[in-house]
Amino acid sequence: LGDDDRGTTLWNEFEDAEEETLEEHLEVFNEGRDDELNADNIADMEDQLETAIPAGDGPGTFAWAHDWLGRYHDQEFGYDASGDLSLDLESEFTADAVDAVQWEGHTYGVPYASETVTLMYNPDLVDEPPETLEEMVDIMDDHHDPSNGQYGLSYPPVDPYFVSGYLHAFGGRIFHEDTGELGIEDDEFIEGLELLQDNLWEYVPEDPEYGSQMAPFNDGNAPFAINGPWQVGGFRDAGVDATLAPLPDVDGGSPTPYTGIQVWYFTAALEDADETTFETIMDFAEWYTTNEDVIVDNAERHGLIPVHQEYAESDDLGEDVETFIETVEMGTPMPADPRMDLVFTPLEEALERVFNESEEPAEAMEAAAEEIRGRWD
Amino acid sequence: MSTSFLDRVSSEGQRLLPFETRNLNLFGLLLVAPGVVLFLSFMLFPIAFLVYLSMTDATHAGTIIGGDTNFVGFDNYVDLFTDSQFWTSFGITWLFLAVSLVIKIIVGLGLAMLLTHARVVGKRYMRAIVIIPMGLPAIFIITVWRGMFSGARFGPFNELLATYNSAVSTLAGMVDQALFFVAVSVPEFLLVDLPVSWLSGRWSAFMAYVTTEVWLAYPFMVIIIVSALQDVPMELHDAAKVDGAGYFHRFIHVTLPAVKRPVMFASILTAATSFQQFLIPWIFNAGGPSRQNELLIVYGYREAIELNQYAYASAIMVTAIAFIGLFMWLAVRKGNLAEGVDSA
Amino acid sequence: MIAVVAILANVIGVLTTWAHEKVAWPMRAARTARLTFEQVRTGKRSVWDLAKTVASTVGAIAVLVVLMFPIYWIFAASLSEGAGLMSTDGVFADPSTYNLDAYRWVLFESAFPSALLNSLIVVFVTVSVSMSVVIPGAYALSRHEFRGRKKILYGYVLFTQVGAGLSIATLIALYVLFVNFGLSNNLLVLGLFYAAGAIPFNTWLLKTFMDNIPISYEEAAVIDGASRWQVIREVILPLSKPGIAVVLVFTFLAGWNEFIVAQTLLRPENYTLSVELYALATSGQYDTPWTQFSAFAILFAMPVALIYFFAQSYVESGLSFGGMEG
Amino acid sequence: MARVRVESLRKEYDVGTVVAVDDLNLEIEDGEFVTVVGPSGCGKTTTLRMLAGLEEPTSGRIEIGDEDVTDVHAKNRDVAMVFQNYALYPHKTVFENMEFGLRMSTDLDASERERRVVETAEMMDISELLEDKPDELSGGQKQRVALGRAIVREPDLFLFDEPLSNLDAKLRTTMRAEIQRLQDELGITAVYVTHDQHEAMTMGDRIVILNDGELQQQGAPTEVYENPTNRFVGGFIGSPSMNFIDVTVDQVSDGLRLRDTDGDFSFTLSAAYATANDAALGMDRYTLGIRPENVSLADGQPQNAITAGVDVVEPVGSDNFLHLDVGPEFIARVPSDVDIESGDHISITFDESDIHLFDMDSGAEILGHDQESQPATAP
Amino acid sequence: MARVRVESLRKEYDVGTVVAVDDLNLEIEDGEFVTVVGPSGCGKTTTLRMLAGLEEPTSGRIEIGDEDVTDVHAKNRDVAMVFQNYALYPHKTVFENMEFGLRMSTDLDASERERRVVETAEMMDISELLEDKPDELSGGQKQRVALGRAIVREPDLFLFDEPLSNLDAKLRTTMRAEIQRLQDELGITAVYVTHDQHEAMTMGDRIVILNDGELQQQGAPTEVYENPTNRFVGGFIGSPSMNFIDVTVDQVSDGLRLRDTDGDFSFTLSAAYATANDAALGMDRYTLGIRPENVSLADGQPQNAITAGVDVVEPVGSDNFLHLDVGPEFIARVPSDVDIESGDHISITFDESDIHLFDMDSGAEILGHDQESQPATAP
Ligand SMILES: Nc1ncnc2c1ncn2[C@@H]1O[C@H](COP(=O)(O)OP(=O)(O)OP(=O)(O)O)[C@@H](O)[C@H]1O
Ligand SMILES: Nc1ncnc2c1ncn2[C@@H]1O[C@H](COP(=O)(O)OP(=O)(O)OP(=O)(O)O)[C@@H](O)[C@H]1O
Ligand SMILES: [Mg+2]
Ligand SMILES: [Mg+2]
Repeated sequence: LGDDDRGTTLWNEFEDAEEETLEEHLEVFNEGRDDELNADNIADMEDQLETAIPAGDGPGTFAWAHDWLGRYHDQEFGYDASGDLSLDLESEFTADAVDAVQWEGHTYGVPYASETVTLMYNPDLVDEPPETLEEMVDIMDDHHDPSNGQYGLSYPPVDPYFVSGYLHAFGGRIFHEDTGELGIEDDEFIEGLELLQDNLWEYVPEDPEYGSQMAPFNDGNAPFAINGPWQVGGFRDAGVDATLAPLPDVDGGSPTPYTGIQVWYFTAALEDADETTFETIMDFAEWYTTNEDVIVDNAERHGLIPVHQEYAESDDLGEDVETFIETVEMGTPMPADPRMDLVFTPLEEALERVFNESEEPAEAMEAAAEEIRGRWD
Repeated sequence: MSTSFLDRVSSEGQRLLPFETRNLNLFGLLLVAPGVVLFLSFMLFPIAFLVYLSMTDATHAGTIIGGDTNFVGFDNYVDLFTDSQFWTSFGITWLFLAVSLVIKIIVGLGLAMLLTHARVVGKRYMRAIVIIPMGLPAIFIITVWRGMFSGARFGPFNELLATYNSAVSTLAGMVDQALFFVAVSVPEFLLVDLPVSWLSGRWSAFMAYVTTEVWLAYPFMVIIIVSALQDVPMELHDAAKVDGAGYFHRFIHVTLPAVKRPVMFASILTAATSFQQFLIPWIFNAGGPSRQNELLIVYGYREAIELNQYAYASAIMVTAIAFIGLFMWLAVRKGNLAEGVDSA
Repeated sequence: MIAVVAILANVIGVLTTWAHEKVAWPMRAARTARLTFEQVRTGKRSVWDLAKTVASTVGAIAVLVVLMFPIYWIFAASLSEGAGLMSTDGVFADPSTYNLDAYRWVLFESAFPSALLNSLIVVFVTVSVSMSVVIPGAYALSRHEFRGRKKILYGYVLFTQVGAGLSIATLIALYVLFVNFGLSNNLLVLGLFYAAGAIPFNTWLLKTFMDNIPISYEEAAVIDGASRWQVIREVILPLSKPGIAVVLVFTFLAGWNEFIVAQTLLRPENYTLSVELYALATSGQYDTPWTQFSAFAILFAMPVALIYFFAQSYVESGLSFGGMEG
Repeated sequence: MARVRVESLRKEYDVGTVVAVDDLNLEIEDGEFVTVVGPSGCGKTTTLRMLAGLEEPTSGRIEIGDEDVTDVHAKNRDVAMVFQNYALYPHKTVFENMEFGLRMSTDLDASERERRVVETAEMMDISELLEDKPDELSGGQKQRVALGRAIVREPDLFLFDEPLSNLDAKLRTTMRAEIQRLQDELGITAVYVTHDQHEAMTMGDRIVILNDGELQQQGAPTEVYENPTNRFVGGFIGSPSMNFIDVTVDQVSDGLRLRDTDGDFSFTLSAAYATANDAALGMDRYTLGIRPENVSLADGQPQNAITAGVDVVEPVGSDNFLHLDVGPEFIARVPSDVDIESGDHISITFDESDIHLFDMDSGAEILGHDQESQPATAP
Repeated sequence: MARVRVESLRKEYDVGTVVAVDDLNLEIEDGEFVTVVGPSGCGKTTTLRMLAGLEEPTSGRIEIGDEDVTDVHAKNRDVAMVFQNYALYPHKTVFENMEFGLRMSTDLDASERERRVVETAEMMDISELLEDKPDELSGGQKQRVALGRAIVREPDLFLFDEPLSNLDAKLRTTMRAEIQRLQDELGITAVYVTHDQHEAMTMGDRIVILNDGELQQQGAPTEVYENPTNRFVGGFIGSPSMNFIDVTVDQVSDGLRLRDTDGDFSFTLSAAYATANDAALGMDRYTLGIRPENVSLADGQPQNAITAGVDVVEPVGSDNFLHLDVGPEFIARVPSDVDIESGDHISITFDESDIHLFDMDSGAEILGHDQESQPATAP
């Protein structure tokens, strides 16, 4: 029943397909090892880690995007593995990826992939992917007819991660990582928001919730979606041949989406861990991030973009990954500053107010900025 | 023999066993003790810990466990009571409680009366069906209701309104056809502007919470009121009929007084649950829009989990628990709920 | 062992009678319909009178249909193809595509069976522990005088409804305590925790019920020579059946439905159905596989619905809060 | 105040499988006090409820005050009913209980209503209780309030459904007198249901006896007592019950001899008597009925003396009841000063004019003699 | 089968503010059937419960079969009790109900228990009911089962608490006889509580009358009926009640004249009588008591004739009760063939040997004459 003794575990919150792949890889990894590593799929992992790690009950490692790094550093949830890794990160991974796992000189994990959102279109409705936003708007306009269930676009409209590409299009940034300042009141940022408002929000379902947004494209009733690799399988299972394309260009700017580097985090649990556990975790992290089969499987099956230098530029990982790579190159890594934690919720709420037309962009951003600064203090 | 047989039986029932007086304390105590101990050990301990936390400066979970906290006295409470968000939360929580309670009572009473009505055939089976919401997991139900209230044009409620709109238009069209010499167009105010963004307006979101809360809680109301209604002596209705009372007056003068206490009892219980409602606002729109509908527990949860202010969150939770306690205490007092306590 | 078999046999016996009773209704309905028709034909019952009955019944059914819409919606969703509850193609999926794949998936491919086992363990602990403290407690509070009795009753009443919100409020505190005592990720302890939370309300409920059992039954038994325990076993327990049924339903629900604490305390190998259901809803960071989720939820709710259905008459009479009228 | 006519009233329950009242015909005069009596389940309550409009008759007609009310709803009939368990509204004070009917069925204004309630309360001697709730009252007080509630409305018709059966013997006697006095005073037509034949006899101007939903007999109490039309009525009315013995009839020289099967019992009817009742006496088997108070000790007189063993002597103070071994439950009532003990053997007799003879199959009385007063009506 | 002795038994409730039973002394012989009667709240149930062991006496002693059981727990006393509402275990069949006591208080094996239950069931004529649950039974059947449950245990002592008060009149009569027959047959000591004096009188070998927790009188039923020791007993025993008139005493030439205040009533005691009771007749004010059946029509005889108006004539079949205006509720019982109607004026009288005189203050009977049989014991 309640035995804690499941050997060494890692945590993840993967979707089913990803989890299956992970299990396959683990089987390979565990072959011949005395101390087997097991994967736990945790619902609501963020909250669970929040309690488990300080209680000394957490896993040695878990998979998540790099944006928690700063917070983990501050809260002493992370384990600095700089002295323990046999890998030379700089020589193995892309520069962005190496940056992503380090915070103030500490290394809190090993990167294994990067991901972002990009354009997807339904070839039954669209012949050629649009190059520019204007072209895209024209096509969306043709199809958009909510009272008959037809929409132009499936796109979670107020989730900062999804919409960051266009918010950043004119050079604005949610957060200036270099200066540590909030950018949502900048004119460039407001301009990006207005672009979003005028061109894209017109064509998405009126409900910003993720499930509602997916419906039109999923049902074959929308020509476009903007989404990440995790959703591609779902669309295709539903019978829509979702085809990828880079984010369309913007007149007078360029879309710059946030990209996430997927990281195997090292947690504070490693500090007290016994030697075998420690070794297993380290071995796994290094193995997983450098093993060719893993990298290729992840790329081919799940559209995860390699961050290992050898594969990052590779051409034979399939079209999907190539498109994602193209978009990632347009993008910018999410800031891992702990203060980001306090940014997203107010920002999302402000965006929602604008989406609902209950507030003007500038006012909404001003209010959000005020709230965020209030919390920072 | 001055009382009726039934009265005698029930008053006898209220009596304590007299022949136990010789070795009184021990046996009774022995029987209740395990329950009390179990309850206290699992419930009182955490509450005490929470109260302690609320007087420290704990931020995230690590600080609590690591013991890096300092005792700060009532600072958190002072902050809390000067925080406007707290008062918004507090107000909306009571409003939520009151509005949903009133609707719950009306719905529960209506349903219970319908499902005990002499002319309804198969009411036992209907009663078995009507309580289904009680057995479904709350997260699931709430997620489904979130879907129903989708602001999208294709959300169920919006579809329903669309059907209504087209029915109105069709009707107007028919009138138009019939009276070809007058051009009838549908009056604006009869049509609903679609789609309605249920969850993005403060009050429409609030009503969505209320609807869902009512749906979750009405089964409890219904079974309690059904039980009560079945205990109303038929003769009282007969007496009222003979006295010349119609359906409405019988409802006011016979049915209502008879179910008053059970309804009050059920109300107190569900009101206390409403006060602690967390999942509905959290799943619907996290207490939005713009934290305007953040019920107390949501407020506390957000402060703790999202904003890593555990001490502050603890102060919120302690306040919430204190209010539930106060509420229950008052209800028990005023509602004579403790009759079971006082008279026994 | 023999006792267990006897109890099982008893339960099965009762269940079959119930089932029989519940299932016999089509025959009864047919007979009533025939006789009613006969009466109307022979003029013993006016058509108008019959029409009023039909109208009321149809009205009640209509209300029921409206109320049960969400249930119907998810039921349709669980049968449909694809992943969405929401669809731009209409509120209900195309009936021609209905299939049982989601149920097959839940039963044979998902974690449902193992989670079911976990849930059953938890619920078993919750129900058996709370029953074994609630019944004696309620009996003592109803029938015996002892020091602190009123205080305990008062405390119980105050705490009847604090449980639900309290567990969210004290989640962290709870977790820390559990971990410190090495009790996290333990199904038995979780069951115990639920049992503890269920004590005040259910004790009080059962006590009110027992207050209405005439004391003369006990006196009769005492005069018949029964000892204290014999009185309880032979008289009080059988007579409290409806009240106990209510308590059973409520404690079962307490153990079955809760998920916030369960999720915090348990690790995946010990996930109960409710946590597994939540995990399904949030599997991946964005998407909910609605068909599977709905099928899962419907199967999850099935035991509760069944238990209630069979215990209905008991529950309805057990909840009558005697002494509360007037 | 009204006449009541009931015509071929019938009530079925459970879609026709239970016939609670079967082809009942009644006529009640204005101001009359009619008691309805019969064993449990005979349809008394059902009849009353149909009169009140609480139950719809399956067929038949009801007229109250020359108006056909068969299809009139209870609330529109001007009747008042006193229920067995009082059915006082538990949440209303005595005043409110009494006022409720006035408020619902009349358009009197508040002060007028109050006046009437207070007046009635005085009449019923419950003035000090007006502010109390029903459960603060004793049984007798509740009973009075229930009566008051009915009286205050001054209805066309009073209906009482076993109003005294929850009271103890002493209180019952008092209330009985009170109800009679009130009805007398107010002169309102009343139908009073009871299962206590003593109550029915002492209270009613007329007594109606039901059994199995069917009318058995109606008439003035003494009438019914003296001339029961069938064995059921004979046995039901009177306490202790009429004694019954199954007898065969032999023609003997000086009249007809009645004998029971084992020959313990033998009684000879005089020739004169036999001739007088010649038309009726056609069969050779009867059930003989004789009331306990008509059985007397045969003080030495040998004519028609029956020897009997005394099983039990039941003293009731004023008299003694002797349980005799003549037949099953054969009782003789003798004055309490007669000195007989159980185990004694005594000799009893009775007057031939006191006997009743019933058809053994149908139970019908076949003599119908000594009907000096108005004839009792059979259904 | 046992003697029962109760010595200065006292029971207080609510820390002494309510005295339910006050200094009660009783002795019950082996096999005796004692009925306890009294108005509601007089302490009958309390007494019975103390005998059963359900209530602890505040002071006093209880002996059953020469054993002091005052401190013995109910389950260890070998008594059986029949409760007013039967208290049949609703979840057990009739068989199980009857067997339960045997199972708990004896170590008979299952087959032996079954034999005894079946035997008793046959005796009680409930054999076909053995598999039924209590709520499938009618009132009379329940009553039989409750009796059977008590009988099957063959206890030392039977206690009955108003066992018949929920039955209707006919059934009550039948059950009464049945209980008596059984007790007679089994010879088990029995204490039978009732508030119905008629029941108490017909059933008991001895009757015990309580009021306000105090013993008023005990003795054979006829004894108590004929020689009530105080006004309470006189009024309580007998139906209709004894008539009471407050009188003043004047010495007149030929004896003592009793007159009521307004002078309507006047009765002269003969000199012989006055002399015989000289010792007792010391005061000048008394309450005179005379039973309805002792009041007779003064057929022309002028001596001690009292003229009275007839308010109501209540026919009860065998007799008529005349409500006379001589005093409040003054009733005369006359044969039903006497032709008197309400409104008539008649002349009544009674025998001086039938009157009772009570002290107006204490209520005590002061004559105590015609006590041929054993003297009634006052407390
Ligand atoms: N609502 C009902 N449904 C079915 N049968 C009924 C109903 N009401 C009465 N009956 C049946 O009708 C018959 C007459 O019942 P009713 O209540 O009139 O008897 P009653 O003479 O008043 O008896 P009691 O003296 O016990 O009150 C009984 O056989 C009873 O079972
Ligand atoms: N448990 C108790 N607590 C307080 N007072 C009591 C209790 N039981 C009885 N009494 C009081 O004691 C007195 C005698 O009660 P008891 O029940 O013996 O009367 P009773 O003669 O049986 O009356 P009834 O004919 O109504 O049954 C009453 O005044 C009653 O109020
Ligand atoms: Mg009736
Ligand atoms: Mg009593």
